[in-house]
Amino acid sequence: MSLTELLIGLAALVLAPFVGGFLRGVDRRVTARMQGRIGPPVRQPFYDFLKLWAKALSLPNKASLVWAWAYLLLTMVTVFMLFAGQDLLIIFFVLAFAAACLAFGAYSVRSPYAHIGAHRELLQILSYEPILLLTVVAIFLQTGTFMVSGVLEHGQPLLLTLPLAFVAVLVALGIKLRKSPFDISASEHAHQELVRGVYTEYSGRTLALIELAHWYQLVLILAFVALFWAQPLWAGVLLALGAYFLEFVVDNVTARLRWTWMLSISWGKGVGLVLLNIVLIQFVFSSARV
Amino acid sequence: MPRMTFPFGPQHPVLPEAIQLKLTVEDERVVEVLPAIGYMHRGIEKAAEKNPYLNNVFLCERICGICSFIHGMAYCQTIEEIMKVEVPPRAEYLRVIWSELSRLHSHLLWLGLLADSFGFESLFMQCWRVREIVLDVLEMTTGQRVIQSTCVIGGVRRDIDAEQAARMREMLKTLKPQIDAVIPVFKHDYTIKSRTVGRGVLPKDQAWKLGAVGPTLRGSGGAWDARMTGYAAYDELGFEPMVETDGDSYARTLVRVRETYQAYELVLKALDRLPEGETKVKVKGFPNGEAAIRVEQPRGELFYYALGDGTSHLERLKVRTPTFVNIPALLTMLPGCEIADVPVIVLSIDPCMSCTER
Amino acid sequence: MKSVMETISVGKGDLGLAVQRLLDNNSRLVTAVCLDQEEHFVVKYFFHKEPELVCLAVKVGKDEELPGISGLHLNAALIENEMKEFFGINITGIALDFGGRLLLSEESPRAPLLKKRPETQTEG
Amino acid sequence: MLSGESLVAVLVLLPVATAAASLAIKDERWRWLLIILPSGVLIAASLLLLAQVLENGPLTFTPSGPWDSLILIVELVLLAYFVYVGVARRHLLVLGLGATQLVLFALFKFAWLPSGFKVQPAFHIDLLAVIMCLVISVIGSLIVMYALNYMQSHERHLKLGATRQHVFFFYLVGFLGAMNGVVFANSLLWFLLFWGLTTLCCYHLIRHDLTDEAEQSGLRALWMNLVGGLALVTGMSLAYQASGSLSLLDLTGFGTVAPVMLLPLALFCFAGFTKAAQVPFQGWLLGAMVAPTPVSALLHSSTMVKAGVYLVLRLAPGYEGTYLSAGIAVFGAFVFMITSVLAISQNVSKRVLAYSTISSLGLIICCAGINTGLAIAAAIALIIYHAVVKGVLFLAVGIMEQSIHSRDIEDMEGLVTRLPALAGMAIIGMVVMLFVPFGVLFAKWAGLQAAAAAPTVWFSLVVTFLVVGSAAGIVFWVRWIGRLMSHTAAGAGAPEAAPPEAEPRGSLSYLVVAVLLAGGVVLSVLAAPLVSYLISPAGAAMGYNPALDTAGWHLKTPFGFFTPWVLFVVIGAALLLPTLLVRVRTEDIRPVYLCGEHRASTAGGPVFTSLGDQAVPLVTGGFYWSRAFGERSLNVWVNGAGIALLAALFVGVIV
Amino acid sequence: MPWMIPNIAKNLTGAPATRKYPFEKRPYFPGARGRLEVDFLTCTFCGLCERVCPAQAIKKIGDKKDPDVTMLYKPFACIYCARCAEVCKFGSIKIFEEHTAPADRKLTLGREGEPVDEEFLLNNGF
Amino acid sequence: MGLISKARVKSPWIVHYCCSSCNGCDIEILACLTPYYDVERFGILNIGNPKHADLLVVTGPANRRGSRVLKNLYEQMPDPKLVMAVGACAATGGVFHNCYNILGGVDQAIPVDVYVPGCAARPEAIIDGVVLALDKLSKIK
Repeated sequence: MSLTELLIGLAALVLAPFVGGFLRGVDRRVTARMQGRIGPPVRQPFYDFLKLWAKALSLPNKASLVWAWAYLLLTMVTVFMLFAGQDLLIIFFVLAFAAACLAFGAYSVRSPYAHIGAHRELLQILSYEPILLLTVVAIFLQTGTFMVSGVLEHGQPLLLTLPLAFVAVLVALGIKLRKSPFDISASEHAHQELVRGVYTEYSGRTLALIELAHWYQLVLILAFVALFWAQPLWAGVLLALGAYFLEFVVDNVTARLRWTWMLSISWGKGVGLVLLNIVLIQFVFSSARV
Repeated sequence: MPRMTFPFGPQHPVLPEAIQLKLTVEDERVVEVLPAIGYMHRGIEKAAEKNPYLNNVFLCERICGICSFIHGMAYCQTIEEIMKVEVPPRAEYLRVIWSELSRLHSHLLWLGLLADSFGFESLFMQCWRVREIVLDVLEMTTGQRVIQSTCVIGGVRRDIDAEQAARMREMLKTLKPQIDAVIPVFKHDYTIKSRTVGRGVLPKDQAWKLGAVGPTLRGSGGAWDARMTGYAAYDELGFEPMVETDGDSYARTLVRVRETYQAYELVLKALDRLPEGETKVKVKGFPNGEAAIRVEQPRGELFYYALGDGTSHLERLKVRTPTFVNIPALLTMLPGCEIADVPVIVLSIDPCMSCTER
Repeated sequence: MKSVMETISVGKGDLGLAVQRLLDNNSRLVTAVCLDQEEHFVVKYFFHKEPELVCLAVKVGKDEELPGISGLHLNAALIENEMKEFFGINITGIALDFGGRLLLSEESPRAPLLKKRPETQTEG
Repeated sequence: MLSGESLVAVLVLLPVATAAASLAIKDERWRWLLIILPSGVLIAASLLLLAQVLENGPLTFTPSGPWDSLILIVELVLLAYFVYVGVARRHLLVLGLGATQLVLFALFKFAWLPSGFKVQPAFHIDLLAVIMCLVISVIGSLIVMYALNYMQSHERHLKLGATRQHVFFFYLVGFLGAMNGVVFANSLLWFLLFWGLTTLCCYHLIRHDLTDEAEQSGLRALWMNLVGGLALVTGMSLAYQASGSLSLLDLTGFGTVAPVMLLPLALFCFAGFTKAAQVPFQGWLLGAMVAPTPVSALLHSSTMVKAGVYLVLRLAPGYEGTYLSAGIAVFGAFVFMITSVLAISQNVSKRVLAYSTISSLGLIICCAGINTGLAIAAAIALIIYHAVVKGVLFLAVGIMEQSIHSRDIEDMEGLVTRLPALAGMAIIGMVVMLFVPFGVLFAKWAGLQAAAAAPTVWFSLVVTFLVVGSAAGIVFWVRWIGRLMSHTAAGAGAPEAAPPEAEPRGSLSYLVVAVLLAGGVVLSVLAAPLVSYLISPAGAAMGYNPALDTAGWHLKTPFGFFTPWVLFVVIGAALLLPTLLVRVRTEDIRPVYLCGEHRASTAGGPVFTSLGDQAVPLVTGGFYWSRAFGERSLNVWVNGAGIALLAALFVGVIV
Repeated sequence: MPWMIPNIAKNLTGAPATRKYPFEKRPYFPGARGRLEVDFLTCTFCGLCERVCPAQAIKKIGDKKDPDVTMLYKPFACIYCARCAEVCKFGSIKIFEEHTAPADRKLTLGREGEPVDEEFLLNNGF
Repeated sequence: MGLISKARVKSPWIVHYCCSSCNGCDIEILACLTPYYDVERFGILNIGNPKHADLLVVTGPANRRGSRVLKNLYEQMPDPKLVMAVGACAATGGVFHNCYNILGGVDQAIPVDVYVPGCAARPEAIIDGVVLALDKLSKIK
């Protein structure tokens, strides 16, 4: 890792919460507008965060505190690693660990809603993890490296040869961002059966930590999407924002579905698409293989 | 197999009202449901004996805030029947208008809640946005958005004058395209269908045996609607019940969707045929005798029974609300569904606990 | 419209039979109403018999048992629970017996709808 | 310093001698001495052997003396014994397979082989064999020590009249010798004997409790392993016909194998699959769970199943670049995925462990099939880490089982409050098993990279299986950890929590678990030196290019880069920060959300008010999604697909 | 899925439906039942309103002939049914179209619409 | 006003409990969330979980079972927290004042910070109530 990469990584650690919070604010605003409302100000997530941070401590047990911190720190590591140009596989392994920490926190309390949420969180991991890892492999086939730095140096936009994988990543993105058809573990809007599922037992400061981790995750996952058009970088950013906007639209035009459906779409369609893409690369675009 | 037993309610964001379902699940599958009600019980039947019978109109209206007009009307009809009061025809038509407006807003509200129960937030917002127009009409014509307090014994308290009627027609005209915009989503949307079709199936014979009423019964193919008895002005307006045969949550949704249109048409029809004349007759004396009447709430058949002993206070007032008899049906629908389906199926009978528990 | 209601008085013992006959006739229990008439209760069962109401009236002494009909018609279970709770009327054989805790909680007055309530009750 | 030859003699014969002695000695105290001392010697000897091999390179020799005849006689007796078991237990499969094997072996030995045929050298001990030997001797010895405590309480629990521990330890310790023999042998004739001996020990250990279920499971293990034995004998005959040699060295000469040798190689690998309980032979390992825990631990973590993957791995240079290699990769990856998925539906702790073992072995086999330097390094790393961690988990579960009298994961709910030390160790063990930066995941990472860069056309399938399998792994491990952790905190005003259950005595058992766990963590931290000193050279000794660079404590492949210590620091911080930053008072602990109807929890956990104002205890059972992932719905497909893949493998090899 | 798209597209491109309430107040419909006031200049303290009030939100304190007689009105118990205004023969009860303002305590209004302490009045012989 | 109190005022999350109300106020509260009134403009979210909420919105009078639930919910909310009683019956019992199962207003069970009058309380009144509650919240140090 070069010094530049280290500095970029550290800068990303500092900036990511602001970008992530802002994007969340945009999300809420745009969603409100799609529903014909004015919606909260774009800086609303920051207010929420500060308020939660200043709430009195109220915990179901001490363990959940540890897991909330672990969730945040591990997510931060992933962001750092991505921006410092590290190994994509390791990034997603750490991300899985982070997601598991969220589930651990929910499991550590004997609370039915948190438990069901955690069980479903596991199903979500089961759904998106293969897509992301397989996409990384597809990227490897195009660039010959698992390192983000190497992917950035790759001249040709990945989207051109990995269109199907990109579509699958959009599915994973929906799951990871907890958007409507896949929002089964937490029911972000809280009006569904789980009373916010995995988050049920967190409150105040631990919830703030989790919110912060979500901002980091948002940046991470959008940055990953941006890798599909890494050069020039602005095109990647546009691509990521476009994908983000697409998630709003999907969020607003679908009902939340059951876990069986989620699993069948992510395994059947998502994994299938990436696999098809890999096979295509292998046999059709084989000249492009490094 | 490992099981999980936990409370679903009374405070639960998906349930607008307090009811507890003690759920036992295996994996995501519900294996046992026991309802614990009584969180909303006030004791209105007793309070109705304590109040003068005229004041009870306002009490009965507050048995349920969503279909409050119909409750008030049912009480008035009961007392009118005991006291043999002839209600002027204009009042009968106005009653139909307001009760159909109530149904319209109740069904739109319910469609929104249903959307919310499976996380379709934008659709929820859209339904409630459409519903605001109905509430505006209600506020304009009755003076209140949700609890109208216009029905009194012997007629109605407020009239709809020509200017109001014109404005009302105008508002209802803007309503139609907006309803048309949300209804296809319920009818055709893949995700909604996958959440409702085949969920919470209630076969016709079982629905009848369990005493289900309203859209719950009609969604299962039972063609009974208390409006068929032709109270108020329904016999003159012509009325056909909306019936679906599949008996699942989707069928119940469709029944309500069709009733939404029907209610809309009925309002306009009643408005067109609104006869001239008095809106109220003076009522003198005290009720002596008994009467039982049935009217159709948005949730189903509502039953009122009153017994008067010739004093200013009633001897007994009994209210049997549709949700009360739909609960046994709900309990047979739930076992075997998934946890994610529980809110959908519970909402599919459109429960109104404040009605149920009085 | 004025409803035409047919009222049939039946004895306690014949209730089950009468109900069964109505049910065989494709009727549906609308509800039951209990009336506290000083020395005894009158329980009125309202049945929906297309399209009219039929009323079965049963007279029950205050300390007599009334056999429940929820075995014949499950719908009656909640109604009977409620009557039992509100009036203290002794209905036996309810399919799902809440033991007086359907609507009333522990601290609520007992049998609140009785005209003359027992002395031990707490005032609401 | 002892010579290499004598070290080998100690490693193979000392366990056998100890086993024989333990059969004779029934006194408890003497047994302790008898077991612990040789165990120490075994560990020391294996370490010395490592030093020797690191210094001098592979150790190759043939012991002088009439060993060949002795081996032949024992082999024949062994096969005859299997036939006898078949007859005595009226088990047609065992009888048939045993008899066929006996006849085939006799034919081969006496009719085809020229008399006086000798395989030179009899032993070939390279770094891979030493690594296996270390795993067997160190972890195996630790498990044997653990068994001392365990079997005492086991027999106390069973209320046996006369102790049968001497028999138990006979097979248990003897097993180690046989295993060491398997990994050292170069002569296939010798290999076959040791192989058969592990089958024998396995059979007797599984049926140790002599219940009906144990007998059934033992017989199942026996016949499935006999299938492998038969494949081995057949392969030997074919190999001899094709090449005239019965030396493993000749079979695995890098890239020099004639196509005609592929079938014997495939048969050997097939034998390895049966031993490693790969689909469709997973049944015997699942059935082996009826045995006392040390047996399961031994079978799973260090011996028996490892013999199977060892054989596949050992032969890898032989089939490098062939159809067979690709077939093995696809098969291994498939097993890895499907057993992980099956494990999701299991709520019996030992079955989860069993499936996870099969799945890890599938991954090792897959890596062997990918057959590049990186893949082989990943495979070796997996063997080491998996052995250590699976040992921890099995032994921990064993103690749990003895203290809560259940092996159901559901009954382990909230064990952190009841058996804090043990549950803590188990949780850490599972985390080590599952997450970066710990060793198992590092191996998975290398394996996945190797698969992505694999030279075959089938790699896309392999990669897909791998990613789905690793996601499924997260599900069942995390849920199990969750069950262990789920508890109700004692908040202000809450009644005293239930008194912790008395942890069963047996400090030796605890010590063994702790040592193994510490080993797993330390080896993870020291992954870089481990790779550079042991794993890379082992791969190189087999003829592979070293693919992992470990400069500056990083792990670097040609395509990727991994810095474990940064993550260790972060995990440390996550544990430390909350304790430093937040002070939790008892009144900050609030009851769990139960829709507003929670009551003060009782000793049994949270309680809510329900029907008729009655208190109802909260039940929080886990979800296992058995309709979707259950054995009942999947087994037919799983076994069918396994058989189909194997058939494809053989068809491809023959054609 | 596509069935909702026209709706959200319309919403996104059009102006939001929101009534910016505290900043822009929409006039109520004529005849809306809101705040209630008792006009003591015309009130004869007949007590009819007290009798018809279903929520007992209006209470007469003192006798009709008493010079200290007053009406207590509890806006936080009032259900705004306008029954009192309907029965009042003197038109002393006025219903305004705006809603009563929320407060952090339950006020009881006395003569002149001033908040009074109901406990105090009751305890001092009224 | 410090940053923290500003954040508090800007982000009140509500949990709603329907305590034997007639539903009239409940649907008006829900109507506040919908496009026409959209209280999310003020950062208000109907979060549905007392552990996350700052503002407990209660409709309906306190009856016996309901007051037990109310106490539980109130106890589960982390400080600083406020309670808003919406509607006449939540304030005093309103039209249900003489029902035997009613204890009276919500203040019989838990301390109430803001009362919103009306039957049913209009969305405008509810928004005014929220503004009042936020005013109180900003004064909490």
